[in-house]
Amino acid sequence: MADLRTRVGALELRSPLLLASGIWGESGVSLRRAYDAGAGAVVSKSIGSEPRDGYPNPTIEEYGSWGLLNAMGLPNPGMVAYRGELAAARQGGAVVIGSIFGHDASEFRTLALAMAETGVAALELNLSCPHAEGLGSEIGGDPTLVTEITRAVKEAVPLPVWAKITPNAADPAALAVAAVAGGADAITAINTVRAMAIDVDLQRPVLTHGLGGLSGPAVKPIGLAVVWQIYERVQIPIVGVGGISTVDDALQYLLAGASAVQIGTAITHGGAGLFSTLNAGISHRLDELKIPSVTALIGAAHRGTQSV
Amino acid sequence: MADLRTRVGALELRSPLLLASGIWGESGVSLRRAYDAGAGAVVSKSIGSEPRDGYPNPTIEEYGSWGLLNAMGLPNPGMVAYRGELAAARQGGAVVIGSIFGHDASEFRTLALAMAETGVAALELNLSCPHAEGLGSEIGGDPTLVTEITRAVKEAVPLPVWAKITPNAADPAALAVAAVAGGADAITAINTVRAMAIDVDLQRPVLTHGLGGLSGPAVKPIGLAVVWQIYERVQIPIVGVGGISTVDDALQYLLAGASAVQIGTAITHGGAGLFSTLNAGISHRLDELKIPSVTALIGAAHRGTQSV
Amino acid sequence: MRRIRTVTSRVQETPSTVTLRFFDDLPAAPGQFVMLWVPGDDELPMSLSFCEGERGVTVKSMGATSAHITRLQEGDKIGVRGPYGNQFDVAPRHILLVGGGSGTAVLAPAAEALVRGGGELTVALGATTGPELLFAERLRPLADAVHLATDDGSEGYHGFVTDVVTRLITMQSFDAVWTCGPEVMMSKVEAAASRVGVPVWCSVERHMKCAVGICDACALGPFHVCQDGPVFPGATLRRLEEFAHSHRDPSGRKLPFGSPPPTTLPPSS
Amino acid sequence: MRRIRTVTSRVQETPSTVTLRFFDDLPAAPGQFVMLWVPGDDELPMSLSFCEGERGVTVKSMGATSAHITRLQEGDKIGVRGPYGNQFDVAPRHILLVGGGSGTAVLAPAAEALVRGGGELTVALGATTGPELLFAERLRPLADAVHLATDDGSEGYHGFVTDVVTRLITMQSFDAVWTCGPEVMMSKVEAAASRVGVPVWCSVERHMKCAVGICDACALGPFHVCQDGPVFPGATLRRLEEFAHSHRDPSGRKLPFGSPPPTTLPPSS
Ligand SMILES: Cc1cc2nc3c(=O)[nH]c(=O)nc-3n(C[C@H](O)[C@H](O)[C@H](O)COP(=O)(O)OP(=O)(O)OC[C@H]3O[C@@H](n4cnc5c(N)ncnc54)[C@H](O)[C@@H]3O)c2cc1C
Ligand SMILES: Cc1cc2nc3c(=O)[nH]c(=O)nc-3n(C[C@H](O)[C@H](O)[C@H](O)COP(=O)(O)OP(=O)(O)OC[C@H]3O[C@@H](n4cnc5c(N)ncnc54)[C@H](O)[C@@H]3O)c2cc1C
Ligand SMILES: Cc1cc2nc3c(=O)[nH]c(=O)nc-3n(C[C@H](O)[C@H](O)[C@H](O)COP(=O)(O)O)c2cc1C
Ligand SMILES: Cc1cc2nc3c(=O)[nH]c(=O)nc-3n(C[C@H](O)[C@H](O)[C@H](O)COP(=O)(O)O)c2cc1C
Ligand code: FES
Ligand code: FES
Repeated sequence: MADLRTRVGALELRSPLLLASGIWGESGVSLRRAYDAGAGAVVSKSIGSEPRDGYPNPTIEEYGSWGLLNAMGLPNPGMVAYRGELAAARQGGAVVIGSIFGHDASEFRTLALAMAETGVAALELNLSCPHAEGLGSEIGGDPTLVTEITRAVKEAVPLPVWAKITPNAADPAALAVAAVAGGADAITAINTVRAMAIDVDLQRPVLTHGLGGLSGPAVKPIGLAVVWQIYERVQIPIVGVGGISTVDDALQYLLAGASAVQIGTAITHGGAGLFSTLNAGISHRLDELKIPSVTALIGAAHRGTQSV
Repeated sequence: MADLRTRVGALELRSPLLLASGIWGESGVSLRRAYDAGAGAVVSKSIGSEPRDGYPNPTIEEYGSWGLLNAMGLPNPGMVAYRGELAAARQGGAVVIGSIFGHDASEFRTLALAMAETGVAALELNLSCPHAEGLGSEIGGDPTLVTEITRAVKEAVPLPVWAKITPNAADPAALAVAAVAGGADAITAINTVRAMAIDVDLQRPVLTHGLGGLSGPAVKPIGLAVVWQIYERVQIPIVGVGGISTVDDALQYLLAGASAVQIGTAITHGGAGLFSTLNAGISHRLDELKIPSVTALIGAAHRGTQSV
Repeated sequence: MRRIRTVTSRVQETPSTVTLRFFDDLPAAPGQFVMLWVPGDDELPMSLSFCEGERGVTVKSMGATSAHITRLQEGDKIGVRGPYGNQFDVAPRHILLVGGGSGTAVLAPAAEALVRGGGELTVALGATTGPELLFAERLRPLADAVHLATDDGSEGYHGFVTDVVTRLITMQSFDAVWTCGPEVMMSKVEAAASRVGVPVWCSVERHMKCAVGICDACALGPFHVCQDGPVFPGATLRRLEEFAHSHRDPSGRKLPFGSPPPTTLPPSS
Repeated sequence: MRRIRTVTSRVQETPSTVTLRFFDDLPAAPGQFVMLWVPGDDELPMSLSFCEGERGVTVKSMGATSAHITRLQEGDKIGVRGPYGNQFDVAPRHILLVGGGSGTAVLAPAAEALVRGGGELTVALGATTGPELLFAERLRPLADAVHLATDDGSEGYHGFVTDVVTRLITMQSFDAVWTCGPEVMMSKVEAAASRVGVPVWCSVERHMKCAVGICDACALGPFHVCQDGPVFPGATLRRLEEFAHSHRDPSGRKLPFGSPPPTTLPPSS
């Protein structure tokens, strides 16, 4: 039986499959359900300073089996109310990564301090939501701000800090480099890809916000390229995310250079059971390939290939 | 019967559906086949100064019905040899847009002069191929170079110039603005989205070049967002491209702000017949919606919506 | 898959409640809901009150959007996605149907399927006032009895429908109870039925955004109402501290039922 | 869809030609080809020489990649996508099969399907020298006669197989001819057959990249060999100026058959 354990820096994980931020993240019980089903860790909803309703519906457009478009608008109950959810999530020992978003370094720092108090195992900085004015990729697209925010958080809290970067950049790896400069412990990539749906009958955009972010199988080839490019540029671990729904999807991200991966949209079809199914599937697939452990795959596709 | 005619600047087109660059573009007879099937115009393969073989196979990865990954590497016979193909394409009156790529403004200018001599109706500048070193999006991602190259070409030839921009940018609309500054007559968007395929059995990238570009239905929501954003920023016409395979896909691009659209990957499944099928389908759909003409749809989804 | 449909008919069911019908061809079962989009306004979950032929939703005017829906006319365009969620088990048995307010909307097509399949039906409906009793005439030909209750006593029993149910359930024997309405009502129905050992199925409402089990807006204990529900066994709900006590607002904050919504920052500030 | 397969067996068919078998379960028909990837090397179009059960390709060592393929061993991994392209019509008739060199690879499974369906087969094979005659033994039990021709006269007729065909086609009556081999050979076969009014089907080769009809690398007149072919009626080919005269190199330049490849810039300069 192949060894499923991996680590992201100092953080040891029983499985390389994590729950992505924004998925099942409003309720602590939901996070715990994912952990109990076999996730290596669960990432919280991205939490801000104040409660936010997010955008009015429609916030979602479905593209059959290959994609999902969303502009939720970062709904979240705010840091204060969210403490209770995190406590519920951590009951029974779930490993929780706390995701936060803010407008500037000082807001990130304040949120990081509050999040750190809840006992999360690491912080993930949402520098990449593609559809929130003055937040997410609007600041996360600027390398200087990425460095500044990461540094502010690192200086404030003793936790591992993962910087989640956007694919909506000419050179996403440069943003990863900027996060490293700020002291990031890991890079999470990718967030959703800026996209849009328009209805012909109504002659109008479908999402209330107009622009949204694409996720699901369609973005897997895009996420793999970003992770590949980051791996060639930074030494810190990468957490891969984007379109993973099968065993091979997850292994492809590991081969591209990810130390662990996150699953988001696939939960729509797979439910919590997806974690146990994929854990078993990875184990079986590694045995078949005669590879002893998940860690043996990390970045392995770079070997023998010239830099591309 | 709805009026299918549209115009891109001064160029009048009998149908808003054009053949995208790189599809059926090696042979003049193929280009003409697309035109004879009902395309409003056909865009040539991107042509450079010298013959190029492109990358060795594998150059393609298929994703079922929703996507195609390619890293052809801009194979083309070179400007000199391509004249004969263009002559063959233009026999019988096909409206041909000549696509060119180069390393810098002076190479673009030389190619533009040569291309203009062949009698093409307009030039398309490939500033956006995502997988060719020192070419395509590597230069097309820099607004200063976009302006410079566009201006050099505009000063050299009396033809309409379309700048084809990349979606692999933090703000693709800024590249369109840069092209306008250089005197572009239209913007074509999008080229393929940077992406990659990795094989688990072999633990290696699939494409010989490693990185490639994603096209097909998966990129339609991405292309729509880019066209939408460009329409909010520039006054010149936009030619939309990316993932169009149905009547509604095409109309969505028009609603987002495109004056015409190009079809690429869908030709794989539809063949040349796709042009006549879609022309008939658009006509029927417009009648159903009681919209008299294709031009009535251009940018219509922006009306009544706040800027998003 | 979202599709745009045209309203083919509009029926004023009660002073506050309207049924809109529209053509659709995706299979739908009693208990399921659609996400109904009023272009330019919001998108809301709405149970299908008609699941065959021309589909229908029956909407009570509550807030701005539901009021907007009740004002839509034949020929107006709506967006529909779904149907989503699970269904009532309509295997032939003797069912007590307990509907409160617009909750009867989702129960009516289940009742029709039950009786068509050879089941037996008893109905208890509650409303604030007589004219607001929903689908009493639609259900009457299907049921051995239709018991009515109104808060103001203008029709039927003067008081809560739960009182009627508490009495019925000890006097008659039912194989199961189906209920939809205010959660406190359903909770009382569940308590009464479980006392006599009759299983209850409740159709539950929570704030919904994605409807595809991903955003967590509709979290209820370990469940997502949009995918694991909306129909839950009463015995399952009884064990959840939130049932009949709290729900979540659009930001995800827990609110006790009946409390005024807290103020929240606008989305893009 | 690309899949990675393991070579399950390797048979040396002639001194320069090897058959590799591998498991696959996508339906395939005689005439179709796959894109065969040698990881770390190139990917080439290869006809299926076995279309049922364990699939097979039969590859002649020509340049670096095909030579590499012929050196692969049982247990080696290959990438496969497809099958692509059209097929031979194997309805029962009397077929004259004309194979030149490795061209016989694609004809053999078609011959088997023909005879199994009750058709009649006559075979004419050509090669440079006797040991290079491909699949003569595989075809012998299926055919009423197997005619051989070698350039060096080491086996069968001393000369081109086209001479044999020109003679056969006037002496015997065939319903159709199937041919695959060098284009000049096929063109002569076509000319001979059309003179006596017998339709010819030629399997044609062009440089291929995408194999899905989009890149235009395989353009032949108004056709894409990968999608509209590789099997074309001779009458169609005859009207194309390129047939037996020119093909395109990887850059898309037209080259006369037999000319040395022109120099071309490396891809990333
Ligand atoms: C599965 C399900 C089926 C439903 N079926 C019906 C039905 O058949 N007929 C009917 O009249 N109503 C039905 N509802 C309720 C309906 O969705 C609305 O909650 C109700 O119409 C009030 O909406 P409003 O925006 O007008 O009210 P508002 O005054 O804006 O808000 C009042 C309350 O409505 C609720 N609400 C607002 N938006 C949503 C949302 N996206 N999801 C859920 N609740 C929301 C909130 O709890 C809010 O506090 C159903 C709800 C669910 C979850
Ligand atoms: C539909 C089809 C079916 C084929 N079936 C068989 C078969 O069953 N058995 C067999 O031995 N060969 C077959 N071939 C030919 C085969 O694909 C190769 O062309 C041949 O093996 C030489 O390849 P090479 O790279 O070793 O030669 P090189 O020395 O590298 O090149 C020699 C010639 O091979 C051709 N070639 C190289 N790459 C390609 C390519 N991607 N596509 C097409 N031709 C290419 C070029 O014309 C080149 O001039 C088939 C070709 C096609 C198009
Ligand atoms: C409904 C939804 C909500 C999301 N919310 C967040 C969020 O709050 N914070 C964040 O960093 N990413 C968020 N994401 C992005 C995901 O975490 C993930 O990066 C992205 O969806 C790609 O992965 P996937 O294809 O597996 O879904 C959200 C995605 C979806 C679909
Ligand atoms: C095989 C292939 C080759 C392409 N070659 C070129 C090219 O030479 N020049 C160019 O500007 N775009 C090229 N493109 C990009 C297309 O023109 C188009 O922008 C892109 O594929 C998105 O449209 P689609 O989804 O309809 O294919 C190519 C695309 C494909 C799939
Ligand atoms: S509405 Fe999103 S999880 Fe149920
Ligand atoms: S190989 Fe690309 S079109 Fe045939």
